[in-house]
Amino acid sequence: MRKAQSFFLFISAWYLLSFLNVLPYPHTTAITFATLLVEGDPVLGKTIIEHSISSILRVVTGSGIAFLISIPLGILMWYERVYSLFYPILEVLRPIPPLAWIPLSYILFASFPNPTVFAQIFIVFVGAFFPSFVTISDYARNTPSEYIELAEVFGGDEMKILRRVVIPYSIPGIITGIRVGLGVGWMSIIAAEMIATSGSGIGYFIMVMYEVGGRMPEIISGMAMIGIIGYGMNAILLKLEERFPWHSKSRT
Amino acid sequence: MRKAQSFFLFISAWYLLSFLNVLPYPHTTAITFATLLVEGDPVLGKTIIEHSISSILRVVTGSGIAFLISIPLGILMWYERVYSLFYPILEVLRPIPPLAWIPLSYILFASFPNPTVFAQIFIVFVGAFFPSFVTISDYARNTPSEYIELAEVFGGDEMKILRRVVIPYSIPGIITGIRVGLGVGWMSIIAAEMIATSGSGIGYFIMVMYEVGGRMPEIISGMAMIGIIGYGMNAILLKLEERFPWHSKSRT
Amino acid sequence: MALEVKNVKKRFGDLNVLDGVSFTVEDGNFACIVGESGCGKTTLLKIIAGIERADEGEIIYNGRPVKKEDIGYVFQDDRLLPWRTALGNIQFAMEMRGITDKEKAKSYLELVGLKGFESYYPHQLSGGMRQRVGICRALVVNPEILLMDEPFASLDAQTRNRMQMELLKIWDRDRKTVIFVTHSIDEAVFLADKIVVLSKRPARVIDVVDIDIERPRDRTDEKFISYRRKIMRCLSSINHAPQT
Amino acid sequence: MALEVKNVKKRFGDLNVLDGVSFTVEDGNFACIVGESGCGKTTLLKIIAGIERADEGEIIYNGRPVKKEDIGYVFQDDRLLPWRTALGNIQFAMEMRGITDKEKAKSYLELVGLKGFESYYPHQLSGGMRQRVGICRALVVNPEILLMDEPFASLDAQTRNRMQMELLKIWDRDRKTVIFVTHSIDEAVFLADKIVVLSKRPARVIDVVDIDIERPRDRTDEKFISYRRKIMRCLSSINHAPQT
Amino acid sequence: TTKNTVNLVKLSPPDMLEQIKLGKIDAFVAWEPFPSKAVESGFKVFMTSKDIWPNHPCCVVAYKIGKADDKTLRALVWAHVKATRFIKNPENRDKIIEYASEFTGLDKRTVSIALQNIKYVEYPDEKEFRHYYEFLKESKILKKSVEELGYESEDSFFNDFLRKDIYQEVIKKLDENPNYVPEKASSIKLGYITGDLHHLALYVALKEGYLNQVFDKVELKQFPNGVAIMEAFRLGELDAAYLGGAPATLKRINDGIEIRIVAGVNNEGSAIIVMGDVSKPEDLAGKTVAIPGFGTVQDFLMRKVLAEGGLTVK
Ligand SMILES: Nc1ncnc2c1ncn2[C@@H]1O[C@H](COP(=O)(O)OP(=O)(O)OP(=O)(O)O)[C@@H](O)[C@H]1O
Ligand SMILES: Nc1ncnc2c1ncn2[C@@H]1O[C@H](COP(=O)(O)OP(=O)(O)OP(=O)(O)O)[C@@H](O)[C@H]1O
Ligand SMILES: [Mg+2]
Ligand SMILES: [Mg+2]
Repeated sequence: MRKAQSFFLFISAWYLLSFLNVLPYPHTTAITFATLLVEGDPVLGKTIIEHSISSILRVVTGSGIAFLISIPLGILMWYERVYSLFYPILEVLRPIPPLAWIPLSYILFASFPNPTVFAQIFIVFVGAFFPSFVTISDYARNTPSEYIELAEVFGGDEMKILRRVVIPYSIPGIITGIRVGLGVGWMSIIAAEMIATSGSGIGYFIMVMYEVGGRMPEIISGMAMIGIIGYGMNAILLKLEERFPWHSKSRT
Repeated sequence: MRKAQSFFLFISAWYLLSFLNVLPYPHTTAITFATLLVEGDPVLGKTIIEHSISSILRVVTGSGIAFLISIPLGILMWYERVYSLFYPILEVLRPIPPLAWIPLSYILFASFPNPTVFAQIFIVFVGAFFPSFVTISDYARNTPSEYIELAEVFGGDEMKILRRVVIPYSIPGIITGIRVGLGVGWMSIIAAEMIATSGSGIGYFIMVMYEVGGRMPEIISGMAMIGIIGYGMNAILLKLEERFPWHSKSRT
Repeated sequence: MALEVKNVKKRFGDLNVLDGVSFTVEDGNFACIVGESGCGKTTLLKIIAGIERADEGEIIYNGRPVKKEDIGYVFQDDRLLPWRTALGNIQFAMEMRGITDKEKAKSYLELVGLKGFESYYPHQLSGGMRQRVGICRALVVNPEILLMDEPFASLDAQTRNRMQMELLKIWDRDRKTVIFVTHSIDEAVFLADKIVVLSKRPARVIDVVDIDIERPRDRTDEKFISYRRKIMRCLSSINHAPQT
Repeated sequence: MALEVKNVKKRFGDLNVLDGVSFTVEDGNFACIVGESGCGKTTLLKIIAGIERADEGEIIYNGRPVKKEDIGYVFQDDRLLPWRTALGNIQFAMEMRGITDKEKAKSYLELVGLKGFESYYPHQLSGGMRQRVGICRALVVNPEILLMDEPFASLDAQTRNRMQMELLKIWDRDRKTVIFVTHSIDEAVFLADKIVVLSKRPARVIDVVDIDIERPRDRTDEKFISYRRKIMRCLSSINHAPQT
Repeated sequence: TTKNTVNLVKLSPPDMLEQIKLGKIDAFVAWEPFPSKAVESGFKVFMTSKDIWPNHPCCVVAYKIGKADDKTLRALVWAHVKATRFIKNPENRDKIIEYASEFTGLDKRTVSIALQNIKYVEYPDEKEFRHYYEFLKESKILKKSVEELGYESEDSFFNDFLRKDIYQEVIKKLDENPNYVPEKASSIKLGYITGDLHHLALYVALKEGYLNQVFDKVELKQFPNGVAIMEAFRLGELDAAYLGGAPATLKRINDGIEIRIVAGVNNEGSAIIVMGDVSKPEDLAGKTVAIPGFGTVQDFLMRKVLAEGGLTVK
């Protein structure tokens, strides 16, 4: 019911904009989108599904590596000495956007077998790493002192406190971190594909359509595809979040 | 002490990379950086400070507007009916990266007096809005049911619960959200400046240096400037976070 | 004119907690509920307050359903908002009803012996102090029905006695309906017009004892001690546990 | 062989809480601490446990500083980890010491009457049940020194009496040193070898009463009642408050 | 099947250089000075654009309809023609090499090689322009027909799009009087592509003072590519610009961005660079080749070569 309302609101706003000649009509776009799902576009010859798969593979690899580092490192930030050693470095590197790494990453990966792919994965890595890291380390560092005190009084050393208190307490933060990180990782791959490219990917598709011109329905189809994939990834992670029965819940 | 260690670690890693001929030497870069602070670059004729100011102004405007919407809307997501109306739309729009909006935003703002600036601010807006929105709404929706119950039993209506429980509870989330949002906003402006440009900005500077070629120290100086500014913004927000005496603290 | 609890039933999944609880508290009367730990007292209080839903049964106040405005509630855990000071937590309850009267809030803190702690945050207060702030919060809104879940459990004997008398004084002045959960039979006999004894889980009403002693009551009084013994016997009989 | 609290002082900003507290508990003895709400009992226990630092003074156990391994602690708030079940919370304490013995953890839950609630999460337990889980957690690690901060405050009389006897049984078997904070003078006299009476804040030791009654004690016993009266008088004299 | 297919990718010219060095691509087509830069690094020119399509049009000067009046255009075309003639005068060779080196940031040796591959012109050949247009139409890169834009026929479209009258007027005046200077216009916002050697005339016009002679104020704006310039036209941020004929045509038709071409800049000036043994088009089979953009002149050149070798794009 509510979903239908939500959808209705969205489509109405879109029709209004089309009426004002700002966007192509939803139905035109829908037809283009449907066509692109099965047929390649004349310019690139690939379906939007093929482009999506390329992008998804890059995102999954890049963010996967990012999470492999950001989760343990974020948790370890709970240690004051790790925090004070790494925090300044990470805080200086963090605001450098993934895109700004493009020139550097090309040079860094020059000797690798497939440098464009490495560079793109690296850019996704940079994009996914920092937001997930910030969220996870925020959580870990905010572990309530009551629980730390509890573990201490029972003789838990720092290692045990980390494993039995900080980590379980931070699990919701880890999942939120993964969600936010995947989001930014997804953004980064699209951006990376827009600038440097290896012949496929949704960002590449949008950029080529934009450059060739006159393909607003194709561009919006590409954006819609990005939205749908992002929505899917998020929905899966939200399902995961519900798995924690002790997780404080708001009313439903 | 620890900061010095941190700095030392960073510089050593850099020298190592320079030794392997991957990056220019830190001292070469430092000289370039210092020069760029006071003197304009031969290609663009602007100091790095001037570029920074342009970028900062765009980020502050774009993210400012984003927060003006994401904070109240994020909080309002606590209401089940607001949530179910807006969540699906926002979840579909969220994963569309700021850069993918470039073509659309140009068309949307074509009739405005200064369309490039509007488009860039819009891209920052998109970049800053979603991460801050997700963080804030996550917090708001996770307001402990104990506190809601408390407010309810004292006859608080939804409005009062929102104002007196959900909002104060979400303040740390709002600040984290602003931090994360500013980070992505900052990324987005750099990206936006790299693609479409209005003649100044750090992203523009880096991209021009990259295109002209052979200016690795300039590129790294630009990245360093981005890092320094981002660090500064973050530090200010962390100071703000410390203002909340009730905020659960980890050991120091 | 009364608060009627009618055949209230409640299960949590497989766990049968309330199995048809019924009793009536006349308007302006002071009722105590006693029963074993985990038998369902808190659940019952929450159902009366309307923050937990009963599976069956109903709560009637003066012939109509209970409204939020009727209720003042003291939680078993202190449940203070960590971002508000002691005074702020009391004002919170007032704000929920649209009242603002800082002086009144202050005067209640003074009443419970917390003058000078107005601007302390919950984590800076002792357990008993936090509980007292919770009591002020319930009293300050002048409720028609005051629900108190073991409010004096973490107080020392002196403070507890003082608080009992203060509570009776306030109650005597305003004659509100009070439902007071306690584990102390002594406390129940000292305070109540009527004691509702619950069985172990699933809880049913095993006995309702009217305490017919003039106030102020004397704990060394013959009648007092005999009431105490009666309740104890009643409780231990259900529990089939040896009495010390 | 004793636990010595030597001239412990503690201030929180302007608030003077402990003003030179000294007493000694012989090895294997059971000591109770009584004192007004907010006088500093919890603070003192935390200092003994080493999770709060004293401004002055020291804690000596058998001639050396107290170690974490010596301590079992029952918190005034139940402080259960919300992501662990009842059983998991007890195992938590064991894990902190590198022990894993699920059966032992289970047997303690049974001891406090929580058989069948092993897999309940804290928010699904009643106040008294949560507190009992907290007690198991402290007992399960077999500490040399057991620090208990009002562990029975949220229990009904029956359960409380049962728990008191269980505690004495365990203590009698292992003869650990126990420091037990309570507000119930009755409880203190029933349990303790020695009762430490603290003044109101800033706390000083006002009296140390050795309870010289054979165990098991009878609450109706002449001697028991006279000890009770003594402690009460002692407390009320400091507080300058009328005694009920 | 890989026997006669080619993997075509889109890259920006600076990236092409990096990627061919990394062995990631086997060949690329780009405008000068990138081919010469590649030669500098040891790569080989496979074919220059002159070999593929002699006299093909490349960059042009365009203006936004309604943003520049005839007086402004006359001034602009005059400065451009003066600068082009300056470049073509062999006496100025050393000066030109110096200007080219300043403009692109490359050493003089590289630019002098690159300059040999560029033919600076004053106006493009209309027939060749239509040839290119046919390619866009056939490959379905054009989304709209000229009829949809409101023209009766392709002829009438090209008559409007390639505006030659100003140029003819200016050269006629110059023929009559070599010292002719048109009436001074107030100001112009002029765009060009960063470091593109094709746009050397603009730099010369600036350095030799031609632009200042006919404008009170000249505002220059750099862009990374022609697409960005077309977007700037759409937004009304530019009055006129130097850009490739490809994006100009594509976006004129596909996006309806209203511009006209008032002068040519250069013909030819692109080349295909290869790595390893490539001596005939067939040798590109199974390789990865890069173009700067779909629908560009370079794209067309590459496809032409591939077709000659019987290769298809994958
Ligand atoms: N972190 C803190 N910051 C400031 N004041 C504190 C802090 N912790 C405790 N106090 C103060 O110290 C005093 C003693 O607190 P404590 O918790 O030790 O009392 P208590 O004897 O355990 O009381 P109760 O019986 O009510 O639990 C109180 O006045 C309290 O406000
Ligand atoms: N949300 C819940 N989910 C599942 N079981 C619950 C929930 N809340 C309470 N229970 C169970 O209901 C029973 C009664 O709980 P309740 O808190 O009402 O007891 P109580 O009488 O207040 O006990 P105490 O005196 O110890 O506070 C307990 O067995 C408890 O485990
Ligand atoms: Mg209860
Ligand atoms: Mg205490």
